[in-house]
Amino acid sequence: MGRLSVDLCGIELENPIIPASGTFGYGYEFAELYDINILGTFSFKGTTKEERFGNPTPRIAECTAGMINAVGLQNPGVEKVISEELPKLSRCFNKKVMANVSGFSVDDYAYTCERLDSCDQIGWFEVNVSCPNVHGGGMSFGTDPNAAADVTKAVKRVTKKPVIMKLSPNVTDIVSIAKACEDSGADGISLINTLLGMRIDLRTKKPVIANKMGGFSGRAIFPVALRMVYQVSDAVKIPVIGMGGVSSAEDVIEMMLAGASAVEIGAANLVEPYICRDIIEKLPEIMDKYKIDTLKGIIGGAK
Amino acid sequence: MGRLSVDLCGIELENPIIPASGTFGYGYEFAELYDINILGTFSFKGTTKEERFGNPTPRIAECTAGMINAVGLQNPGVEKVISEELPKLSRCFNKKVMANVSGFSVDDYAYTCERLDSCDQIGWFEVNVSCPNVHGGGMSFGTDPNAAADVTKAVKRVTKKPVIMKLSPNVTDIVSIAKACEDSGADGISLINTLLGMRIDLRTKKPVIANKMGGFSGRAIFPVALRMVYQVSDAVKIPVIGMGGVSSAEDVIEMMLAGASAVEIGAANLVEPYICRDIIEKLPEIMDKYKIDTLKGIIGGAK
Amino acid sequence: MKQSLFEIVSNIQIAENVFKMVLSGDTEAVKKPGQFVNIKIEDGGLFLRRPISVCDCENAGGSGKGTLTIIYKVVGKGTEKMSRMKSGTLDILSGLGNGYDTSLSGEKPLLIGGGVGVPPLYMLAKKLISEGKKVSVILGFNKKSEIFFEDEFKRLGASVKTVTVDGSYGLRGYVTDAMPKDAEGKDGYTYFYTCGPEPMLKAVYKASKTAGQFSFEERMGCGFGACMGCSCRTITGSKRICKEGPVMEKEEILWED
Amino acid sequence: MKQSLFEIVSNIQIAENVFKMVLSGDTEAVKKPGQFVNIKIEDGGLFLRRPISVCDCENAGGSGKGTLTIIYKVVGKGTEKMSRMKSGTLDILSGLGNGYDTSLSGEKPLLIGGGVGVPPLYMLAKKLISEGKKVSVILGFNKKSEIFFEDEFKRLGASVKTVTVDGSYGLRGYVTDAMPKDAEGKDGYTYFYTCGPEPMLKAVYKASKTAGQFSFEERMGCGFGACMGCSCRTITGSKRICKEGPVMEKEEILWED
Repeated sequence: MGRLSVDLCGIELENPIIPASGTFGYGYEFAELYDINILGTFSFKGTTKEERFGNPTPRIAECTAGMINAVGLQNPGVEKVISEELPKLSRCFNKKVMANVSGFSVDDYAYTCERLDSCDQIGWFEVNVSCPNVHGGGMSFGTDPNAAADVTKAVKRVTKKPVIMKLSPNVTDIVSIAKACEDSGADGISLINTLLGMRIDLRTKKPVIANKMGGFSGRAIFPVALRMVYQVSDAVKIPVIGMGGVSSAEDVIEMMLAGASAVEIGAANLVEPYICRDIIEKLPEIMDKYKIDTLKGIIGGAK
Repeated sequence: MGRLSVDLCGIELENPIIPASGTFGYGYEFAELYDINILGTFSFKGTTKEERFGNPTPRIAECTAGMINAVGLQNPGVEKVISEELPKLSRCFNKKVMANVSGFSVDDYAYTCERLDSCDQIGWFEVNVSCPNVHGGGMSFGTDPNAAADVTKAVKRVTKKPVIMKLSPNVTDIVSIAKACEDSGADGISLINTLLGMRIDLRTKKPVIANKMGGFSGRAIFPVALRMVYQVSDAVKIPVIGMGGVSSAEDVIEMMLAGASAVEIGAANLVEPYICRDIIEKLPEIMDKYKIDTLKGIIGGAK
Repeated sequence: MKQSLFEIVSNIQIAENVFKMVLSGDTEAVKKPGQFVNIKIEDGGLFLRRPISVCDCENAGGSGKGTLTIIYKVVGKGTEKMSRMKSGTLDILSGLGNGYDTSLSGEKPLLIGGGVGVPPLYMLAKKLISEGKKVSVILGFNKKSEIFFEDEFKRLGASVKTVTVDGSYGLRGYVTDAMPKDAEGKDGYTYFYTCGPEPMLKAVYKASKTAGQFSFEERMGCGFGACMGCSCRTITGSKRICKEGPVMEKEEILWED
Repeated sequence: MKQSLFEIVSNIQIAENVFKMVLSGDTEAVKKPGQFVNIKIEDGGLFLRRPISVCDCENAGGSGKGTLTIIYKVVGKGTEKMSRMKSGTLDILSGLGNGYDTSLSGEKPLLIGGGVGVPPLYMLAKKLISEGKKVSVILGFNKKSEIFFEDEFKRLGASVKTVTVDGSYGLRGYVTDAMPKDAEGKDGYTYFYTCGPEPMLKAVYKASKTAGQFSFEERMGCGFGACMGCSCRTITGSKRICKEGPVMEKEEILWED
């Protein structure tokens, strides 16, 4: 229990640093770069019931201090994750991993989580409700408190592991969504997922991304993420994982002061492959600079 | 009618460049820097029924590629605007100006617009519905299609001048708000107002801004603004003014390709006081580079 | 106000986290001591300019080239990046703010500065002395390692008292401990000018026995009156620190708290 | 993959909007021709690294220092800023992508490059020639002002045919117009390697009479397989251009359109 340790839904993390889903694959690629056991944990690639190729390319666009992606949940499907990805991961990661799950119907979510529930490697579920609800006219589950609640209940029914609901920031009232998840039994909330953004190529005069719009992430979105983490952690009793543009030890501390119990790092991994390691190494020095004894002690300190 | 000219609700603009409300005062300060008659027009400081000092300081925070402000609609009130500000403006600006109006009740909006309606200097009203509705539990008018519609109707009742509704981006479904305004008689839509954001000072461990949260603007928010301009201009028939992080001639063109008939420039004025002049001078060269004949011709070209 | 490029002549550390930068460029817009400049740090990630008070200026208000001296403390990314600049140019808005009015000083003005509030008083002392006034200066710092410009003030011919909070140099205590108890008498003063952190300004406000001028700090958006980001209430109504300020007269100040 | 700082040795314009940069640093991760590097442009406003193919590399795969040559076209803010760098260091991820496999080339490989697709073929030609193979190269450009590296290929001992779309230099037309109609015979080829814009790759795919390898371009997030931003479908399933690519064999390609 060092200065950096935090508790996440009853599981102790050596530090609050968690590479975010979709920026860290299933871990083993980054294990070639550094020992990923130094991480608090990581959230693996968004996994769905069936295998998905995802969206057509281009899927990526550059923005000021950020990027847009429209990968479209490319993943091998839950069965291959269980039979291939997790065994590969077990060779380089001996901590509990966070299973990020997506679906297009309430049943999808329940099915995928139920299949993964038996994997001892998995410590938490992170349920991404930003996907379109095919039975709900394509509106994302995360934009409707009732739909978010339905997904929460369905997943809670199939697992005893902590269930963390990952919320979309593209809503009028993030607090109402978070409360609906808490009231439906969620053990934690993680936010923010990407902001919906777009770029247009002046040469072609068309959207840069084949899908036209995509998820905007990177340093640029940090102030929006921090605000929502502050609002939500103020309104719910369950732990909140803060993410959105975090790219330095200072950002991690700012997120925790806003109310985050742990912090996910996303887009920054893609341009700085060693950034999570570097932040973990830098944290004690920055904590000293700002006279912070333990990270546990500053969670929500700005309230 | 040059290459840069556009039409905004029946009034011809020499060019689409419009300094945004709150970043250009009532114009005459910038007139000391350059001849503001080169502008398409500008939107003056958000004006309310009564004089307002605004929020306590600090009101400003730095962000990556942007800033947060919580000025709180400081303004001298509509009577002083009519008796002092507009006469001062008339000495340095001979074009129609855009009157930006805010209120805290439907009656506030109607009263302020009615008082300003008789001023010949005013060509358009830009109605900011991002303010809290004191009779609606403090929720912003701009987050509820019905409240936005009520404001639109009330303002349309008191003026024959074009009414442009300025929308908040902090909503789940920007299109539904825009359509509600259009259906209620709005002559145009301008967006986006600032994103709600926050920063925390690691030294004090408290929010940087006295008001805790504030409006996030600057280059960082451009992809979100572009996306919403694209969605809204696709859904309504009335002209759309695009704004949000625009800070170069290229950004202006990108906004117009997304569907903007004119473009407002906000935060950039605060760090580059000559930027609107510079963009107007640079536009023809950039248009040549991308083989664009007239700006009128590219509006919505990315569709 | 003027926007122009200044050449970095020198940029050296003069105290703990404190740097002195000398710039060469168009100083025509710089009219008075107590004004400030707003500096753009060339980095796509940094947004706002950094407002820094003018410490000294050769050929202020004159046409053609002049030099500008600024003293700044490294507090964040922007000033940290500035401190590493050894050459090149900076995009600067100059001639911002109202500045100090020396016409009210009387014969024996007292200047009271704390920390990075000290720099603007240097150009002020220079002007007052050039006007034949007898200038006394009180400089306050937290500790010895943070002291700067004591000798520079002495070389101007001002009588200088330096105090440190921890007593590691000069008188132990606050600037107010070094202020004459009385405005009358041979150690007295006819008027005062002060700049420093707000708690110090409040203390000086209470301890002072004459009229005087205070220079205030506030987070600014633009620095030239456009954004209303730095407004404050005064006896005579709302003022913008960047435009009607940063200098205010004692009698118009309304302390908020 | 390796992340390390490279020193800029030189950075000169060699054609219209095209620059050649020579870098000195740790080249141990660079194993094959056809691989690329991902370059960080130090500016808080720019986010993604810029992926650029390796044109040449001394001491590739060796320990200690080596030199890296890249050729890039100025297309946006990032490359524009790069083109103005005359010295200093760059943060580079090196050794990215699978690269070309020279073991399949046979005796008479044909190399076909278009525009900024030409650079990786230089290191490839060097390797093939060092392996004793008889290398023919076809270089395609839009116009004379955009031509580069023709002489460099000749100096390696390759036989070079240059074509321009507007005919302002060499044969008028497309690279496919310069390809032998037949793989057999003295002007024939045993295998081919190509890199260039997708329309050219498609044309080469149709015109080619042997097996061969194609190098593809795609907008990338990370460049090392983490983000799935550059996935494409192939006969053998989904591949990441940055990791299982950018080089693919003719028989596995699935053209999407």
